[in-house]
Amino acid sequence: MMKFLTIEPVRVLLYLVGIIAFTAANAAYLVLAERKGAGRIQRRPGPNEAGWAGILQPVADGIKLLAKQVMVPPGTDSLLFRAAPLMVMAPPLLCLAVIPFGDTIVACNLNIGLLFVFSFGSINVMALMLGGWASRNKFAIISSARVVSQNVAYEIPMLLVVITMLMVTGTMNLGEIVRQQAGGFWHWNLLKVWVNPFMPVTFIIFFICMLAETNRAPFDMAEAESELVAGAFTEYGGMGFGVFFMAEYANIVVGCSLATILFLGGWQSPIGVLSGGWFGAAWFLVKLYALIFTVIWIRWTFPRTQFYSLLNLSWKILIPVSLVTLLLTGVMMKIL
Amino acid sequence: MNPSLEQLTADYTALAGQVETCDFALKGYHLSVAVPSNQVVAAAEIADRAGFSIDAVTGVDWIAQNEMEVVYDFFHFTSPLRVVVRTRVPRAEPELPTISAVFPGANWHERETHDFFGICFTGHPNMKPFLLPEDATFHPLRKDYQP
Amino acid sequence: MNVTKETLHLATAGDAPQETFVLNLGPQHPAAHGVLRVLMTMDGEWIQRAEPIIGYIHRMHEKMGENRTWAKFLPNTSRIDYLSAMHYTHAFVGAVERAAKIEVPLRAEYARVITSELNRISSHMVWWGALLLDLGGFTPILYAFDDREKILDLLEALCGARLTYCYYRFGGLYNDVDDAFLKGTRDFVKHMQPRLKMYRDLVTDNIILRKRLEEIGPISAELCRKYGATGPVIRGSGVAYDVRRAEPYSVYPKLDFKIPVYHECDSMARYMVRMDEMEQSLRIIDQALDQIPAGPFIGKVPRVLKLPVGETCYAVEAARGRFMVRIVSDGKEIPYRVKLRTPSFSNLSLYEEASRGMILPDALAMMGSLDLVIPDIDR
Amino acid sequence: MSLFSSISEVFKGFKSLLVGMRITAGQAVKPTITVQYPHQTLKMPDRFRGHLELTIDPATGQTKCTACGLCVRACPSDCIDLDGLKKEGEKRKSVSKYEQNFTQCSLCGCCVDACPSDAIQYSKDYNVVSFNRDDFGKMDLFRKAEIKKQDWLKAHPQPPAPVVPPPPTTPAAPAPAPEQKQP
Repeated sequence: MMKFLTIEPVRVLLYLVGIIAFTAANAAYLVLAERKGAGRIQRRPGPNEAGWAGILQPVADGIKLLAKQVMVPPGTDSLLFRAAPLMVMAPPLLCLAVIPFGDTIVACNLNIGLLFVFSFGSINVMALMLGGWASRNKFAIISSARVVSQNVAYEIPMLLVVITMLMVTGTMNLGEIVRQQAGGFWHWNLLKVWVNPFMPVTFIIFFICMLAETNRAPFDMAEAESELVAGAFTEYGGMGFGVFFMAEYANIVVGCSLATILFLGGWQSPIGVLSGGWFGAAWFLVKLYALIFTVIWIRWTFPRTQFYSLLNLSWKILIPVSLVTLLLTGVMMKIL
Repeated sequence: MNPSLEQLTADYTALAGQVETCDFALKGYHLSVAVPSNQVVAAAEIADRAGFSIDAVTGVDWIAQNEMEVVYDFFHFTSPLRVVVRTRVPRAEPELPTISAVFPGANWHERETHDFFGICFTGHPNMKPFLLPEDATFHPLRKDYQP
Repeated sequence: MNVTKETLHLATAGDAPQETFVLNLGPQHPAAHGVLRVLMTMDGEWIQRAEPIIGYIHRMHEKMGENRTWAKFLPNTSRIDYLSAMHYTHAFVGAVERAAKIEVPLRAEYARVITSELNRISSHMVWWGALLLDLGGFTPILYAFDDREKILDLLEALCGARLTYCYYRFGGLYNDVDDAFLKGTRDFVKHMQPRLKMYRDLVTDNIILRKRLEEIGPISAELCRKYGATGPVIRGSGVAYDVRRAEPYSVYPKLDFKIPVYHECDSMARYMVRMDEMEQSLRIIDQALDQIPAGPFIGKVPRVLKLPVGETCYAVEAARGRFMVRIVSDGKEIPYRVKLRTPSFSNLSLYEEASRGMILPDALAMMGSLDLVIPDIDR
Repeated sequence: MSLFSSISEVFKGFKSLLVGMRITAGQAVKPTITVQYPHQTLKMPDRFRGHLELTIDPATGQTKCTACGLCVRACPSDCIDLDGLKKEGEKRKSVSKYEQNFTQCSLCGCCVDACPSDAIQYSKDYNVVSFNRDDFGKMDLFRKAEIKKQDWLKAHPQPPAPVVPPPPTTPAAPAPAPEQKQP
């Protein structure tokens, strides 16, 4: 039986189904987790009527969204309008294919995994832009313009940070990066201060950029509901909106996975014991969800940044600092 | 630059206005000035020079006298002084100049007064319907208005 | 960071044709707090002209005043600005008392001050939460409502209503303040001090909020004067104008409180004024609770109230600024004219001039800092 | 702005963010403060203003209303409609119809203030819903009072025989009746 499962086409198919299921379940239940988390922070219970403690809320929401008609407003570019939700969901699915959940649990062990993730991760901004542009709504157009400039601005410090990590690790294979961090949390890249004393700063920059790239609060310029109603999604209803919504969470999963792999030692156990195999996957998920929880926590604490201070933050603080860390890492590596 | 009551009284008397000093505890204002309707801009300019701020512009429909009264309230930020300038226009042809050039804040108040009383403020930059529906042809605060 | 076209060195001049579009913000927009519509002529994200269009919930309170007796108009006054209903009722009963020369017992005056200031705090809390909501912070409004709920519970136990109190009557109050209320208010004052510190730590000191509000939406004192803006707007522009001091009413002269003034003229100054006002209101309540005497809660009022011929004005400091009632009586049982001068009306009227050249998120932050209540504008 | 001050500003800003996150985390571990409405309900305070109801004199079980109409005149929104008739053997009129248009009522309390015989009071009923508009448009308070009368009669099982003697005790109006009087 196990042998049958390891045949390449079957394996690929299994992983495909697994990743789609993982993404869908995450997207659905992270919405619930977000609402529950918001409830906790705001001292209310959150959704708690559908099922035990609201456990069926995502199902109810999904049925509601699916049952709604997808309206294409007159005057829109109907092809692009329909295509945008499809395009927004594809990149996170593709990215998850190269993310190693455990030592051997990876759909496709690519040598250029890091590059793959970043090249596909950048597509999702295009989908938002097209969706906003095609809906022929003034709020949506403002929003899509914002999304593009925001993503361009934050791609740069993020990639600079990733280049720093690339210099430290010397490989683009995500599995290899994790393997280098084996053995206790002091081996994690986050705490490798002897390689680069700015490593925690690098992590913070990466995290901020990830928030901005995934359009999460306090950088949620794409939606900015108190300014732009619903931003790029203003004209979307039913599952069209639902897919955008799910893609946001899928992107968070990808971003947090990447942060886990690059900085927090991926599937490695922080204390050295209980490692390997399915334990590894469990550690990975624990770290992943801790990061996701932080993302949720941040959203429900801060107000939204103003669009221009957002760009200022990127160009005036993040890019110089990440350049400095890049330089320092280079110097340190040459000396050591 | 706190204005004095005497100076204001002198200024308004020079404007062919009837000036009446009131007890604040009984009336809620210190100075009541009645001016002819063509003098309201000059009256507003006096208030402006003395540092007053516009409080409200409103009307009262005195149907028995067949007149409409337009009341301008001014209050002062730093001195506890309130001035009321009032003028009367005939009901048949309620028209008087706007003071929105002196106090831009009067713009909205005058639009509102136009809506409610049908008083026309000549020279007003934007005399569009304001609070009432765009197709309203009535002036609800006129005493002869029947809904 | 006040971003204008000039600071960004964008090409404003030049021969290139500039394309503008009209953004119809509202009447149903999340930042419009009700049914305010702002017609914005935009050049990209820059506002060339923002024209507020109002009247969507106009109810003609002034006409309603002309066809019912003085007492019957009383419930209407709490519905003009539902967030500071006490102040509005105060102004109307004050005007009638001033015209009819009705004596108000001291206990009633103190109770009015206590309830008014409680109402001011609750109103500022709604503003605080709503402003943060405008800026994309979702949690503060729930913390604020948690505390506001305590005020509403107190006032509900006192007069039976949570929002449209109609608690003041000509010559006094609807019913007496009981010991449970006085004790509950004392507890609330104690409870509120650490909460205000929490507000400060969570929001006021937050760097994102400061970046959103500091140097955004400058409104000079001269602009305020030309438009008649009052309340926290004018106090945030460096003018210590407060009706409680300028035209003292009720027992405010006997109480010791400061008028918070900030000279920065920006949205942050208006924000800070309101935050400080909450503290000052707590101080006022504390003193009033110490000083409230025993005695009757309503004075002698004629059964059929007929006001002498003439006109009377009465102004109070509502949560949003100066609220004035002008009543004209022709000696009958019903008013001849009731004019309601509302603060939000004047505060919004300067928006068109003040928002010129701002970008959309800043303009909305500034609109939030003006603390608009749309029924108060439309009446 | 010098480089040093901008760096310190960045650090101060970052610290303020951490302080904010600490506060929300602190709030998150506190118990919830909401009331889950259909499952839990709040007790209304004594002075709560619900819709009107006619009071029953606990001594006689009769409504105290004399149909004088002062409440109708006091009402700002003209939402009270009442009628009274004089029964045989009684000195005063007693109410025979009392309808409140609750859709127009502004709950100002003028009617309760105006009532000379404390015959009306607020109910503590806040959960007023119906499928029928007339349940509020013509809220029949008299019928509700009749039901209460029946309850009173059940609670006080007196023989209904002495119909002739009671008239001196039945005049239900001017007695002070301190039952629900609010201070």
